[in-house]
Amino acid sequence: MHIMEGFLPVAHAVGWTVASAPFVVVGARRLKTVLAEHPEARLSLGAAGAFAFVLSALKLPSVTGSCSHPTGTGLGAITMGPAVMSVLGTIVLLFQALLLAHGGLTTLGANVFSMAIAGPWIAWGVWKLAGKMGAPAALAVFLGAFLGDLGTYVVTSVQLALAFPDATSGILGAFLKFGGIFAITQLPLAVAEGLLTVVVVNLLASRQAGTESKA
Amino acid sequence: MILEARGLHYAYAGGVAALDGLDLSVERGRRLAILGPNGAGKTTLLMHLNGTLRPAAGQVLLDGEVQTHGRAALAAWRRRVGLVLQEPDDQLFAPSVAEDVSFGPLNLGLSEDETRARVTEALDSLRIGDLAERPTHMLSFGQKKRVAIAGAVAMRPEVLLLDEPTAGLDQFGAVHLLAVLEKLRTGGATLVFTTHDVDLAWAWADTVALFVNGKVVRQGPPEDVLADTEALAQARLKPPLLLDLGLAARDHGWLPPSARLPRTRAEAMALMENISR
Amino acid sequence: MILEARGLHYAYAGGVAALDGLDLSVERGRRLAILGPNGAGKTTLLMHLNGTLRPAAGQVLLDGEVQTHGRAALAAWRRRVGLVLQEPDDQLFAPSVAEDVSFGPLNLGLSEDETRARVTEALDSLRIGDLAERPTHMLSFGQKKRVAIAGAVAMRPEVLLLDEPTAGLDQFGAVHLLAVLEKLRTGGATLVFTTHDVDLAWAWADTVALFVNGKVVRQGPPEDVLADTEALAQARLKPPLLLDLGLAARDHGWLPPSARLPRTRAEAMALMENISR
Amino acid sequence: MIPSDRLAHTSRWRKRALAEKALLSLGLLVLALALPPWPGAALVLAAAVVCSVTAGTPLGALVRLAAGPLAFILTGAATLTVQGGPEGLHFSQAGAHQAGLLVLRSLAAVSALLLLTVTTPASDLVQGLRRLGLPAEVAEVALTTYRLLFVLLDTAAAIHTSQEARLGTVGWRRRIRSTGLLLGNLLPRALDRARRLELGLAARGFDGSLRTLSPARPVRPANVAIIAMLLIALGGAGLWI
Repeated sequence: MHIMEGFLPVAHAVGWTVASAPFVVVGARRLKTVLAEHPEARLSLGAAGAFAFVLSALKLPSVTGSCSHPTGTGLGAITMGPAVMSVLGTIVLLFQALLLAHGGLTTLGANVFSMAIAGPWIAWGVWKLAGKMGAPAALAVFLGAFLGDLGTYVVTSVQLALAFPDATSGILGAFLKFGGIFAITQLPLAVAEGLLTVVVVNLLASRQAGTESKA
Repeated sequence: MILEARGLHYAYAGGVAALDGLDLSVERGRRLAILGPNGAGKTTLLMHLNGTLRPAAGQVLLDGEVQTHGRAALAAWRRRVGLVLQEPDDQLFAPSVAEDVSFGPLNLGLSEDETRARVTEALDSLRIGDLAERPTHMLSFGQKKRVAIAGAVAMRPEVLLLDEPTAGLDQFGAVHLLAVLEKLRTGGATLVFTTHDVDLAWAWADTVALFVNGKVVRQGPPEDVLADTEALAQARLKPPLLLDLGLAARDHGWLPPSARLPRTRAEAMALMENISR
Repeated sequence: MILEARGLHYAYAGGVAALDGLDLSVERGRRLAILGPNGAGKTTLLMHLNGTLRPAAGQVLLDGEVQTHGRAALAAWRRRVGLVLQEPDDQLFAPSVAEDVSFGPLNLGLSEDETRARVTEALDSLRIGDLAERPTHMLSFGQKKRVAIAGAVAMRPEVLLLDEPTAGLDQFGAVHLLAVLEKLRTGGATLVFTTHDVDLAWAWADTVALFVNGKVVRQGPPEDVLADTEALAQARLKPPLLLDLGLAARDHGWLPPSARLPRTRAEAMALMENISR
Repeated sequence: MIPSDRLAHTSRWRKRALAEKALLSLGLLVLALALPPWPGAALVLAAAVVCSVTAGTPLGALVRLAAGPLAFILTGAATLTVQGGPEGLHFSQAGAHQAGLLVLRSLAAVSALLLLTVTTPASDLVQGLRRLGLPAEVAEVALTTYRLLFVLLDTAAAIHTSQEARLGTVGWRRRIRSTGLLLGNLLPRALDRARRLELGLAARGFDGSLRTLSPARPVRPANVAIIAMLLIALGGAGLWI
């Protein structure tokens, strides 16, 4: 769930940029090391980034009929790992802002924090944890993607609540307001994204198996 | 007329007109070639004929009935008019051939048994029954192309729209594909295909529609449309080689004016034999 | 011989032999067509001829010298032998045309000024100077194809390898592309192209190499190789239509045995004129 | 096809120096955030729209581009018009006033961002960032992303069309499944494309870096001066009126 350009007060925009920066810088360092060893990986990473962009540009059927997009955080984190996702996610968010006016430049830091850092780490952590606790593979994938998506939405609601606390009920009240109003689209979307990710991961696994049995 | 387009208008996002008052009619049980150069918008036209794109103005009629773009109407429309795109990789998404071909029948709400029967029937009619269990991404280009067609055929459409069916195939692959399509047609299907290959249109179409600048500028029997050098030039095309040779032979009196012009290599060779007598 | 392959062996990951003791020789300044059906491994062969793939056995010689696959040797080799893939999207990576074409010259270590000159020269020789600032993703297929060739030409290779250069192009696009390639050849370049189109090989090659089962089974002048019905049948191909017609004309005595067989539509029409006299 | 990208490539300002366009748009963006929303943001909004139209963007296209962000802005702002209290939620006059100003400010900021996107291809901006010190590796991955996303969007559209043709998008469950199948096919194809691109670029001497030569578009001091004056005038007007 993107925060649009100009929606956050200056101090908050700066604050979230500062909060996200270390993750992205560390990710970029990782990227540099990876690319020093595998120069050709810049092409496959570019392809993965393009894929993530297309993924987030797809309209998902949602119950309310409004246009909603999968975040792709779960799928990205499960297939590529959360560290690389912080850089790729930032690139994708930048292009979404520039090409679709979805998100923004001053709100990039805040959006990176929710969608390229918090979401992927939650999704990855839940997926790993569920797997360790013996959950079936499909359930682990579903939980990872579902909670990763919910996580980005909760973080965004927190970001908005911090920026616009309720006059009487404060930050908590504002969080409940923002959370409540966006829940209408985000809850079904999170379920959809969870199911979708399961379909994708299953298909990728079966293709893998097909290739190996043939080779 | 099983399928008709009347006054279709459509513009791309950039404002360039793709269809500019296009009329087209398709007779039941025949092979219609939509002929035009690359980038003319032939694919866009096909996507109007099964309701994928919605024209800014104009109508598509199926069996004389104007089609609408409501959810239920579209489903009924697409059940009757199948579409096969040029690139088979865009159409095969299930892990195995049989699973992929089952996609359409299952979406029609058929039972598992019926679906299985449909899949077998479609694969057999494309002569690829032996590929059923193969993973789709390990097939050759020609095999993929046939599986993609089987995916459409399994829904038993009355009209099959094919975008550049022989593009990318070698001689052998093209000949086999055409043989299979011919079998579908004798089974009752109506075939509409786009192509930029005048020789293919000449060899294989019953009717040719010449597509230029968003309109069908001529539609008729191949010997009329493909001999119209001026109209072809608008589409940056030249007449088929065999048509040119046949007309020359007619001019020289080796073929009677009423005789059929050679459409295939065999017919051209037979004509040479005739001349020598 | 500017380029030679001797006894190349190569197998895909699955163990299927792609090249199985392949020999090939390319004469300087000529047009060699490597003819074979789809899936025969023609692309794999081209990738050996510029060192992209390394054979399990056998050698590639450039101007009589055996080439090696060390980093410096490869760079020198690829500077002299350019490769243009069939699918232009596999070679265009930069956001705009001029940027994309500058990639090769910059990799040669040329200065910015020299690079700019090379880019202009390459775009002009492909007759697409007006596209320089256009975004890659807004080009038509035919334009992309020419930009991909310009990207190779900007490195001024002595030999240009082209994978199915006319595949996917319409008549007009193909004719224009061949005209541009012809200009490059008269400028001194040697052209090697793969194709499954016997008519293209007949119309445009100086030499044809017939590629079957990982080997070149015949190499020679088109009128010999393309008239060898048996050898062609191994490659699931038939002789070019015009060759067949020309041979029939020769059989019937309309062409003297030593006369050149018609290779183009114009030559065929002229032959018809001759017969009528 | 992405509308704003097409507009940027066909913009009358396409060949203006990147620095000029960035100074103007980002300057307006800063003003939108820094000035008091009334009348500052309103002035910025007007300036950004006038500049976009001057650059050749049809007003209708601009409105369509703003529609998506606007939906979010309005929903977000709507929450400010209600206040929580001990007896539940109730409408708040003060909140509504705050929401109105927020909408105005966001809209001004979005229009400044749009001015940038309809005059400047995203790839130019990445090249600019690279000159400003963005690591080359990150820039190259970003530019590859830019190039390939158009290829993949076309592929995704074709897959979607073929799924529609076989009735794969009727009903919620089928749409989820079809979208999953689409993505599950797109990812391997994206990676496969990257592999083939690697082979294609190897033939052109790919040695690890993706250097290219961008067309030189020199900055005109006169334009910079005009832009600076415009920004100062807007800033002054926004503060004093």
